[in-house]
Amino acid sequence: MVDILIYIATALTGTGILLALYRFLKGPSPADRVVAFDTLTLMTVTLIVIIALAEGRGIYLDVAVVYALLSFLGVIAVARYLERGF
Amino acid sequence: MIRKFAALLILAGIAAIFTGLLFTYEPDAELNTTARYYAERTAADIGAANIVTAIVVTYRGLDTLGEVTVLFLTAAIVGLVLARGRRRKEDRHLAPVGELLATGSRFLAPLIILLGVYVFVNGHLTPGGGFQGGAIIASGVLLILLADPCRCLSHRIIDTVESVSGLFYVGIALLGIVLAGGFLDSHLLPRGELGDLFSAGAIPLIYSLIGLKVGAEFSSILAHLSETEEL
Amino acid sequence: MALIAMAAGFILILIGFYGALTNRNILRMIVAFTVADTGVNIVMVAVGYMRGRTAPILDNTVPAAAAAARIIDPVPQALVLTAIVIGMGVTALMLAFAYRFYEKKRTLDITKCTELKW
Amino acid sequence: MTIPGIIGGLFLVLGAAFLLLAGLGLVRMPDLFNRIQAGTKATTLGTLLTLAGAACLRPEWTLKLLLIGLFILLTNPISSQVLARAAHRTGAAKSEKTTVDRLVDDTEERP
Amino acid sequence: MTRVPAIALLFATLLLFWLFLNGSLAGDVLVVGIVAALFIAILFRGGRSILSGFHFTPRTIFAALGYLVFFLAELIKSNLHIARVVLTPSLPITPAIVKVRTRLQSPMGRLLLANSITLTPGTLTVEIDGEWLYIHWVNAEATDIDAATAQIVAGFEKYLEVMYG
Amino acid sequence: MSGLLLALTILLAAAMIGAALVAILGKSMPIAILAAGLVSLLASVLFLLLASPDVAMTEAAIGSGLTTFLFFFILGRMRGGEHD
Repeated sequence: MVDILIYIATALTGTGILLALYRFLKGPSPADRVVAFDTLTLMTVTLIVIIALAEGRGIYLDVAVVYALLSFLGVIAVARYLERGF
Repeated sequence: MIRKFAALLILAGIAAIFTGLLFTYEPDAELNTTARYYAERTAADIGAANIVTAIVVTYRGLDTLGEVTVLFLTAAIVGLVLARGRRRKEDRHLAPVGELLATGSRFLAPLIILLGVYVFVNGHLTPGGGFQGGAIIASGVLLILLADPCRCLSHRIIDTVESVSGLFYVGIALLGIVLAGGFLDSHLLPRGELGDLFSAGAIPLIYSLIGLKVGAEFSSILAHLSETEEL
Repeated sequence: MALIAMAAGFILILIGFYGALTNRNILRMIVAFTVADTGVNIVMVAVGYMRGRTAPILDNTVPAAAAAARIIDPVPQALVLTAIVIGMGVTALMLAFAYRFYEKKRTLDITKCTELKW
Repeated sequence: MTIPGIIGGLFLVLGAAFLLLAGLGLVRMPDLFNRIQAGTKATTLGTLLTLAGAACLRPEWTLKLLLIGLFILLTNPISSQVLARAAHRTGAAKSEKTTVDRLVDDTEERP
Repeated sequence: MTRVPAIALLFATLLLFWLFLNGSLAGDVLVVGIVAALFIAILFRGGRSILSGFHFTPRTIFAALGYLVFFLAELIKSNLHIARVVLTPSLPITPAIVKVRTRLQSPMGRLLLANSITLTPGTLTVEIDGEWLYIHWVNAEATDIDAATAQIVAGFEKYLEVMYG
Repeated sequence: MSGLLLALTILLAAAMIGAALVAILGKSMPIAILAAGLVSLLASVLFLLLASPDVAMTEAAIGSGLTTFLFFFILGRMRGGEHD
C-alpha cells in the first residue's frame, strides 16, 4: 500500500520535472529559464527524499540538506548577473 | 563545414568504441579482491563507517596529499594569471544589492559555513568529507561576495588558514612515521567505537584540515576572480 | 540501471566532444568540457555499481559483518571524488586563461589566436 | 499497512501533486512574474508536505527533515525575490493583462 | 527585557543548528559544536541570526507561535489559490504591481515579512525601498496603497511587530 | 522498489541529455552555462541512485554550485564577448 503511494508520488514528481524541463528548454527569456531551474532544484530535493525512502538509508538525507542550502545560490548568481550586479 | 564533418567523423569513431564497450560490459556479481579487502577490513582496521573516506584518507592518503597540492597550485596559478589588472573598485557601476539579499546573506552565510564544518567533521560517518565541506565553505564565502561585490575579502585570513592547515596536515602525516606505522597512518589516535564522532583514529582531524585547506583554496580562487577588473 | 547510466554518460561525453570540436568561442568550449567531464564521472561510478547493493557506508542498516555482501565497490567512488575536485580546479584555470585571452584580443573567438601559426 | 504509514504515503502523494501543479503553473502562466509565483509557492508547500510524509514513514529522520524544511522556507522566497527584482530591472515582459505597475511609475518619477 | 549581545545570539543559533544537524547530545558532538560555533561567531561578529532583534518575553513567544500557525494556514490557502488558477482553463488572473507600506524597522523582521508575503496567496515581493514594498499580485483586488496594505501586510505585521518591535 | 529506481534513472538520463543539448547548442551564453549546471544537478541525483552519496554531495557542491559561479563571474567580466 505504502509502496504504491510512493510510486504514485514519484510519477507525479517526475511529470512535474518534465513540465519544468519543458519550460527550461523553451522559456523565451533567460529569467524564465532561471525560474524553471529554481523549481527543478526543489523538485530534486523531493526526489532525493523519495530515493532515501526507497532505499531505506537515512544518510542520503545529508545530500538533501546540502541541496536545500546551496540551491538558491545558483539562482542568486544568475539574477545578479542579469541585473549587472558583479 | 569541413570542420564539422571532421568532428562528426571523430565522434562516430568514439561512439563505435563506446557502443562496443557498452554491449560487452558485464557487471560483476561479487566485489573484486581490492574492494573486498576494503569492505572486510575497514571497520576493524581503520574504524571509519564511511569506507570511501577510509580509502581517500588512509589507504590512498598519499594521492589525497597530491590532490590537495594540485588544488593549491591551481589556486596559485589563477592568482598569478589574474594578478595583473587589479583596479580600485569604487568607480565600477554595479546594480545595488537589494535589502533582502543583504539581510538574508548576513544571516545565512554563518549557517552555510557551519554546515561545511559539519560535513567535514562527520566525514568518516556520513557522506561527505573534506572536499565537500571545503566546497560548501567556499559557497558561504561566495554568498558574502554576491551580497557585497565591492567587499575585499581578507586575503591574509584566507592565506593563514590555508598554510596553517596545510602545515598541520603534513605534520600529522610525519607524526605517523614516528608514532604509528608510517606516513599518514591514522592510528596516531585511538580507534574508538565505530559510529562515534571521535573515532577512526586521526581521520576526523586529517579530514578537517583538508576541509579547511580546500575551503581556503576555493575561496582564494573566488576572491581573485571577483577582484579582477571589468573589461 | 548501471547500463542506462553508462549509456547516458557516454552520450554526454559525445555531446561534450561535439561541442568542444565545433565551437569557436572559448567559453562555450569550456562549458562543453565540463559536460564531458560529468559524463566521464557518471561512467566511472556506473562501473562500480552492483544491482541490489547499497552505499559503502556502515550504519544500522549495513552492519560491518555483512558489509562485503551488501555494499558496492567503493574504489571508483573515491576516484571520482578526486576527479570532480580536480575538474573544478581545471575549469577555474581554463577560465582564468580565457579571461587573459579576452583581455589581450578583445574577443573569445579561438581562431583569432594566431601566434602559434606560421 | 500501518496507519502512520498510510498517512505518510498520502502526504507524499499530496506533496508530489503540488509539485506537479508547480510544473503545470510554469508551463501555463503567461508571464515571468506569474511563473515565479507558481514556481515558488507550489514547490515550497509541495516539498514541505513530502518532508512531512517522509517524517511519518520514518520517525527517526524527523530532525533532519525539519532542518531541510526550515532551509527551504528561508531560502526559496529570497531567491524568488532577487530573481523577480532582477527581472523587473531588466524590463521583463509583462502579460497584457497586467493592470497597474506602481514600481515602474515610481522609478520614472525619481531622478 | 535587556538586549542580549549579537554575538551570543549568533552563537546560540549556530549551536542549535549544529545539534539539529547531528541529532544527538553526546559529549564529543557538543564539544566540537561549541568550538566550531564559537569560531564562526567570532569570525562573523557583525552577522545576524534569526533571533537578532527578537525580544524574549512570554508575549513575543506567543506571538511567534501565532505567527507560525497563521503563516502555515496562509501557505496552504495560497497553494489552493494557485491550484484553482492553474487548473481553470481560462486562467483567471488580473496581475498588477502594487505598493504597500510597512512600519517594521528591524532588518530581520522585514526579511520575514517579505518572505511571508512571497509565500502567501498570489503575492510576490519585487522590491523594498525604505518603508515601501512593491508587490506583484496575481489577482489584484485593490490598487491603492492603504487598501492593499490592509489586505496584504496587516495580518503578518501584527505578529512581527510584537516579535521584533 | 527496483522498478521505481529504474524509471527514475531513465527519467534523469533523458533530462540530462536534453539539458546537455541546450548547453551545447543553446543560443545565448548564460543559458548554456545554466544548462551545464542543470546537467550537474541531475547527474548528482543519478549518482545518488547509483548508491554513491559521497560523489553526489561533491557534485552538488562543486559541479552545480561553484563551477556555475566561476563561469558567471568570468562572464560578468567580459560582457560583449559572449556573442562571438
